[in-house]
Amino acid sequence: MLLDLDPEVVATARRLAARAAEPVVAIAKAHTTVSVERATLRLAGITGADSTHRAGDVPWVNRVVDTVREHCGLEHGAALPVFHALRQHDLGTLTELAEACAAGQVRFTVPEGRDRARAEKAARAAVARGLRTVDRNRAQREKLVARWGDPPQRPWIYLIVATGDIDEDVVQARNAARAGADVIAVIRSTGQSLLDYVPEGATHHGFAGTYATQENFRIMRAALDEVSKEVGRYVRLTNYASGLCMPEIAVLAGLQRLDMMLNDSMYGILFRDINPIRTFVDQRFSRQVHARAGIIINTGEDNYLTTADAVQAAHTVTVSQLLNEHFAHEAGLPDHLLGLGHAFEIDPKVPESFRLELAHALLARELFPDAPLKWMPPTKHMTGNVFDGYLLDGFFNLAGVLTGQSILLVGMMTEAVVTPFLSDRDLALANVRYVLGAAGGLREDFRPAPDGFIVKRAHQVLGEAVDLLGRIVDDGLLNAIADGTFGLMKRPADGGKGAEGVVEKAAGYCNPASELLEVPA
Amino acid sequence: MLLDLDPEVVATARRLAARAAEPVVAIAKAHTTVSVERATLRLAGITGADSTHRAGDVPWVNRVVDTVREHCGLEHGAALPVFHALRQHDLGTLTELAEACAAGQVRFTVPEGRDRARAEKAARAAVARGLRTVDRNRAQREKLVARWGDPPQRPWIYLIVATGDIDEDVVQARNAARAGADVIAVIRSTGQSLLDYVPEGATHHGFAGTYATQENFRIMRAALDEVSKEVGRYVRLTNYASGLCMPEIAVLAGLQRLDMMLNDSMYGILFRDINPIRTFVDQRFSRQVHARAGIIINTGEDNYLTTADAVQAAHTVTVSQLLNEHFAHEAGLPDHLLGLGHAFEIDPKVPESFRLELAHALLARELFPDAPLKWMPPTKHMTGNVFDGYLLDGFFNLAGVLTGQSILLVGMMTEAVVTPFLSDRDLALANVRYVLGAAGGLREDFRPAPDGFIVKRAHQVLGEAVDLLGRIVDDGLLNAIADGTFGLMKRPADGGKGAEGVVEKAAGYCNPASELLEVPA
Amino acid sequence: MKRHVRPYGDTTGDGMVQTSFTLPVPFGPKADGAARQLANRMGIDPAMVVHSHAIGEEFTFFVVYGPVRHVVDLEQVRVVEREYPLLSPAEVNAAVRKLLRRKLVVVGACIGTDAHTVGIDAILNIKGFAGEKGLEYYRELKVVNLGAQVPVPELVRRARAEKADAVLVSQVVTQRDAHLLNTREMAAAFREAMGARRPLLIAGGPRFDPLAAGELGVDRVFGRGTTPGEVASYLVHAVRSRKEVAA
Amino acid sequence: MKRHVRPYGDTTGDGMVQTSFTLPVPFGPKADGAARQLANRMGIDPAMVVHSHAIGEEFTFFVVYGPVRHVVDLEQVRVVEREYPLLSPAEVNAAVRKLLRRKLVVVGACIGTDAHTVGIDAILNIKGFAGEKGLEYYRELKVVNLGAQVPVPELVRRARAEKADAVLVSQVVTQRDAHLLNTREMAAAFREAMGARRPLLIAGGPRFDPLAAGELGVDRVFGRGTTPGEVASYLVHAVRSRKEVAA
Ligand code: B12
Ligand code: B12
Ligand SMILES: Cc1ncc(COP(=O)(O)O)c(C=O)c1O
Ligand SMILES: Cc1ncc(COP(=O)(O)O)c(C=O)c1O
Repeated sequence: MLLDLDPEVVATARRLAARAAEPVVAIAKAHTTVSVERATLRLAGITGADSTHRAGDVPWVNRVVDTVREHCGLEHGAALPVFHALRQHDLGTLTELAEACAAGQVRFTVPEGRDRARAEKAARAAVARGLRTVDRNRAQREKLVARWGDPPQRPWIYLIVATGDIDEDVVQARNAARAGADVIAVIRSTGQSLLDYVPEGATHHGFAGTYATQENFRIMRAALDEVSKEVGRYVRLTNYASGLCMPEIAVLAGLQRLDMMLNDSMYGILFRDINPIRTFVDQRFSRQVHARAGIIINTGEDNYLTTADAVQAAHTVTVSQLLNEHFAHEAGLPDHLLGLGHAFEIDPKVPESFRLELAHALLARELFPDAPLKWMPPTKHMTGNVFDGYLLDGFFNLAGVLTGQSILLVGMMTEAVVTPFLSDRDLALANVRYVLGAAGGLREDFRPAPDGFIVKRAHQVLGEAVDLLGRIVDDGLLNAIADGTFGLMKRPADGGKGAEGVVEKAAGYCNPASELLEVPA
Repeated sequence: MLLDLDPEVVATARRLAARAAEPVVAIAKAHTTVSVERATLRLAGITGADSTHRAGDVPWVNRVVDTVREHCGLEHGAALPVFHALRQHDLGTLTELAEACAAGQVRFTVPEGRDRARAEKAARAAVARGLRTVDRNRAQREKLVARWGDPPQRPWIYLIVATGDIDEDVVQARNAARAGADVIAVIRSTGQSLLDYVPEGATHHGFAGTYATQENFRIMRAALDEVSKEVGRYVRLTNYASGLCMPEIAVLAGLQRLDMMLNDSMYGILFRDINPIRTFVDQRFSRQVHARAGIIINTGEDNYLTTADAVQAAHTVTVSQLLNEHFAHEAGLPDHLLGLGHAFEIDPKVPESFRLELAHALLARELFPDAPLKWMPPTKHMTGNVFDGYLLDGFFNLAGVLTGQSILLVGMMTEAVVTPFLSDRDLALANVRYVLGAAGGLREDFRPAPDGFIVKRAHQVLGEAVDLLGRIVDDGLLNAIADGTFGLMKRPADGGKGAEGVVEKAAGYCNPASELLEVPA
Repeated sequence: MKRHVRPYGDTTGDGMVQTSFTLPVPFGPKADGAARQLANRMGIDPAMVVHSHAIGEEFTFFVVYGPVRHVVDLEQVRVVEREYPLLSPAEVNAAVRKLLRRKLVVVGACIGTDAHTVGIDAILNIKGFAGEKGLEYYRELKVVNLGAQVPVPELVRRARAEKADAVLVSQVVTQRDAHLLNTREMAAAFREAMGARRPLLIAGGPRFDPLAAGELGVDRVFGRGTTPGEVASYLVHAVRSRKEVAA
Repeated sequence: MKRHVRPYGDTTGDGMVQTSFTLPVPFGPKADGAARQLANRMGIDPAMVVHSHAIGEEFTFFVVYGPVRHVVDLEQVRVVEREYPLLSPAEVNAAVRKLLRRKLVVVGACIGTDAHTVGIDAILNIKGFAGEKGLEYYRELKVVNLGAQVPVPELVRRARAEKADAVLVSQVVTQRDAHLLNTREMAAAFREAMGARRPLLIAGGPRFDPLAAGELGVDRVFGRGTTPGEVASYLVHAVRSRKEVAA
């Protein structure tokens, strides 16, 4: 360990993070949300959309859950009323039920006694079937990785495609994989995170990103399977389990064998103004699904450094990583699925900025030695000067190599201009290849001077993180968020979008998915 | 010392270099050349050109020396016949003498007895006057450096201008200095090195460079004095004491207060196919002049790596540096004026190429701790992909910082395309500024692993250099050059251009410049 | 300065430019020829295709250098000149007090699905931008910052409720011209809802062309690198002009 | 493949290109406008001036992105197609033996003041280029490499003395069109000295346009990345064609 961190201080930091998270975990356990219920039904097999609806395609699952809520509330969960109705109406599939429900033929109630037991059993069986698909996908991934191989090097090379059109995305993703990408992330259209439903089908009209839909997931995973075979390594696919539909998208990812998902415990609150309680409930469920699916989550600490200053706010990244780690562990995710995020966002004009970056990156590395850290490129200080930007990205790549980062999100010289062009991605990969090839082993020669600039800076940031955690334990995490602690965004616990979708669980709440996913502590 | 070089091996290398150089120094002392004689007369005050000559402007000094040679040979030097004739014809200045000579009115002879003594005295007085100008310039430089200051950082930033037109060069040089350049080099027109005269006046029509003339030197030095004042640091000026007129250009540099000169003991032989003896004689004289003028020389080892492979031929750079060092010391240049050259020219596709560069650069640094090493950027592996090139230049800058180079010749992204545009230079300086600012102190954290890749490589190169020096001592340096040892160029001792300008000194050879410049061993 | 200028490589008038692009053509001599043709059509002649490489099997990337034949006529350059003086915060406050005898109400938002608030916050928040305090710092301005992803109808409603004198919207995402579509939609909605009594409409964001105000149906467009002081000074100027027209 | 194509940013047909240049205009909004005008004239519309910065007080550097309106017509692309088959060294040797019944004599040089020999050496020296051996390796070729900075009269003299079948000249320095001037001078000198009996004249170098052979007065021009095998194969083809014409 190059930084010589005090294990006592590190342990204190983790202890404080656990204490800060505790009340929030309790809240998360005590509530459900419309999206958690929809996710459960998706696991139980519901698919498709009501294309006759005046507001455009509305997924059947939304129709059903909304109707359940209307009829009997969601505090007992959707599974009981839904599977009870299925039996009552003697319907074969949930889709048939949805159609009946849309036609106004179904009246949902919470079953009692033997009805409840029967509904519960049927629901559990259906959900278990869904989970078996998830399990099969996980096994299939393992098989394919064994067959085609993992990337030969660390960091893994992670590339974004974002044309808005799934067909163009496929073109770009294939070319990126051939040029060396190990992970492809399909960025979502602006606005999707605030949709309280998951769009259906293949889509072609996103803005600055492509809609996350089950069909788009399938298309892209199939394309990547093809190209994986061709390039002789398993190319991973990433999307976003984030926003109002976080739990459902997590389920769809498990069903379509996605490999990584952006999934943060606070991003939606801070950057999408989503209600904090909604977010904490949703993230817990979605992480349970990810744990089951063997999906690596990517947390979003990098974002803080786009709204706050990367030097002044460095310790908030560390605090958030510790919180994300705790929430993830609590939801059953092991270290090797924790793609904690951090970023190279210091103003390049700051003296010794590169060494400051090294200090921050090493701190994360040494605090989370077993986590597949995700190292994000400069964005905020990228400008239209694409030459400068290309250079800065090169130094970002170098910092990644020097500090042993696990997943390298490849920076684009056009960051301040457009969502990436085909050529931007290709040049960016050439940049990565040069740095990894030419300086791949330089870590051997990188020995921060004991008590030198880098070591001191890392200790300072850790110290500030411990202090901040202490204050959060005292004030409560929700208050800290309300005060603008993270990314300078002030988000009160009772504000934000999607609050109306949060429901306090009743005593008899039943959710077979939660039960099957809950790992024994 | 990071490389832990064995002082015994280093001492052996120097001893072998001295032995290899010895016979060549003897040859250099035993000969003169037309250019050494012209340089002497230039010191003695001759200026101007015969603009009536059918072949275009011919400098008076060429007319005079050619005529002396015709009339009485040069083996006694030009000074005696010239100053004898001056007195005989009772002329006031050398220019008048030149005119008379052009008119066919002078018959040169080597004076004897009292005439010789008189001529010698007059010549010595005239040359001494020239040297006083050189001395004044040196003092003036020291004064201006004291007033305006040296660059605040190492490495010094060295930039090339090469428009072919001295007026455009001035525009570019000023802007470069304002943007951070510490040293401006005006590249010469192709072909000048093979001219056996120095053109006259301000020039505007060079190809890929601007002619080196006394007037161009003056114009640029004046422009840089102005801008030095403005930017508050003394901006140095560089040109080329190289090619067939090496000694004369060295004199002109001293007379116009240039601050650095490209001056290599073998470059002309290898890359301009100039006769080896001519070169060795000329370089000795020119280095004596540089020593007197306090001018830093820049040697040309970087060039070997454009024709030979930078990995395979790494040790030839080291050997050449040791030879250049010896020749320079012998000519009176102290370590602090030895800008030994080396370069970042390894194919970027070679695995660990950056670390190999670090090894080579550190080796030079530790072998020559007191020399202002000149670190040259990638050229050979630059392509039309200017983005890749800009990145590679960034890593070159980083290697310069990490290994403590003294003078950094700034690489241009358009290296493979055009002589630099104004914007190329500006972007290149931004690149340097970023690297120096962001990673300026990273040297503190750069500790090549003992017995690691870098250390091993440096030891290997030094070992190969010692072996090669041993072979050169055995075979003779002239034979080694003939065999293509340096830059794969094969140059036999009796071949090459300008051989006809070499003259063996007679017993009574007299050259007041050589005498005044010869430092007591 | 001369009226007619050409790009400058290393000599006055040499016209040198650099360009790069990708063509959907497989790598090879034919592709280089295609790149040369395109560059020629752009006015670069002779066009030096100094680099090309394959991107997959169907695309080729090019770097081209050469002299462009076009000449810039500086007299024909159209720019939005700042048509008003730059005022200090004190001057802005004094002017507002004099003009309106009440606070000037500014409503700001990122509209549509755009969630990039840093830009509008730089203009509105006290913290400001480039060393200048934001509009919240001005005593005589009342700033209502609605934040991100505000639907246009919601914006109109709030602007009306607040009796906004000026509405400031930010648009950073430009893919598929999102910024233009959203801005036009916003302008149309205000026109429809309030006609001539609509507040001043101001759009901003890094990729806007300041010349486009008319076409977008807004009063003013601010681009890359705008400072709060410019916006505040403009507000004074625009409110004054409106009053003068009304008078 | 389609006949008409446009540059590709991230969507078929979007036409996106990048360009950068310097204008001799002081930094500021007016300069940005000038850059926009130039980009418009190049066919980029809308032109996004995404970056500009001052270089000194008199110049501004720009980076511009945007869609270019021009379309590439692939059928109109003119390229020098290789009009001859690529032969192996053995095939070249066999063909020369059959055609000439003696060695084919090649004289090579960098002419004028150009001293960049690496390119011509890559073609001529045994060591070769890109894994292919150079012409010296071919048993039936006699190669006389005159090296760098060879004056044209000297080249003509040597070519005559060696009874050269082909003269290969390299030109790497292009500033002020040095390569074009020197090549034309060379061609004229051979024409003058030897008329129709002149050897094959071949020029090469990284910045030559292979289409320019006629205009330069030479038989063939080779550009960037030429391999020795291409040159050897061409020699066979050209010598054969000459014989056929003569016959
Ligand atoms: C920070 C940032 C974010 C943050 C935003 C945080 C926040 N609360 O604002 C986060 C991380 C959340 C984010 C998310 C996304 N982002 Co973003 N982001 C950026 C980034 C790095 C910097 C933008 C910024 O803050 N600039 C600094 C401010 C001060 O500058 P400015 O906005 O230009 O504002 C100035 C002027 O334009 C003007 N101005 C701006 N608005 C207004 C308004 C008025 C009235 C006035 C007078 C003036 C004015 O004044 C300001 C001061 O001078 C840019 C890349 C870059 N370097 O530019 C990408 C960028 C803007 N993002 C982009 C994208 C695509 C996204 C996502 C859609 C990606 C995804 N699918 O996940 C998401 C979703 C966002 C959404 N729904 O809108 C793209 C947009 C591409 C395009 N041209 O269409 C960019 C360009 C990156 C890229 N190349 O892909 N992003
Ligand atoms: C190596 C090099 C040198 C070496 C040359 C050593 C030598 N013996 O050749 C040294 C260091 C001596 C040198 C010196 C100078 N150089 Co130089 N040099 C280069 C460099 C780095 C590489 C050139 C090279 O070797 N390329 C590799 C070969 C294999 O490629 P190639 O030449 O393109 O050849 C291929 C094809 O073009 C073709 N080909 C070429 N010739 C021929 C001929 C025939 C008949 C055929 C069939 C094919 C063919 O086949 C080859 C194989 O594919 C370039 C920059 C760059 N990266 O390109 C600058 C460059 C060429 N040099 C340049 C300059 C200006 C100079 C100097 C004038 C600078 C100075 N004033 O000090 C001097 C003087 C040289 C002179 N008098 O000509 C400029 C030219 C600018 C321009 N476009 O006008 C360049 C582009 C650098 C720059 N951007 O300023 N240089
Ligand atoms: C955790 C997380 N979720 C989501 C997003 C993307 O935003 P959206 O949810 O609007 O697609 C990001 C942005 O990078 C992120 O870090
Ligand atoms: C020592 C030396 N002299 C001269 C030159 C330049 O060549 P020329 O002498 O032809 O101007 C170089 C090239 O970089 C060089 O290294």
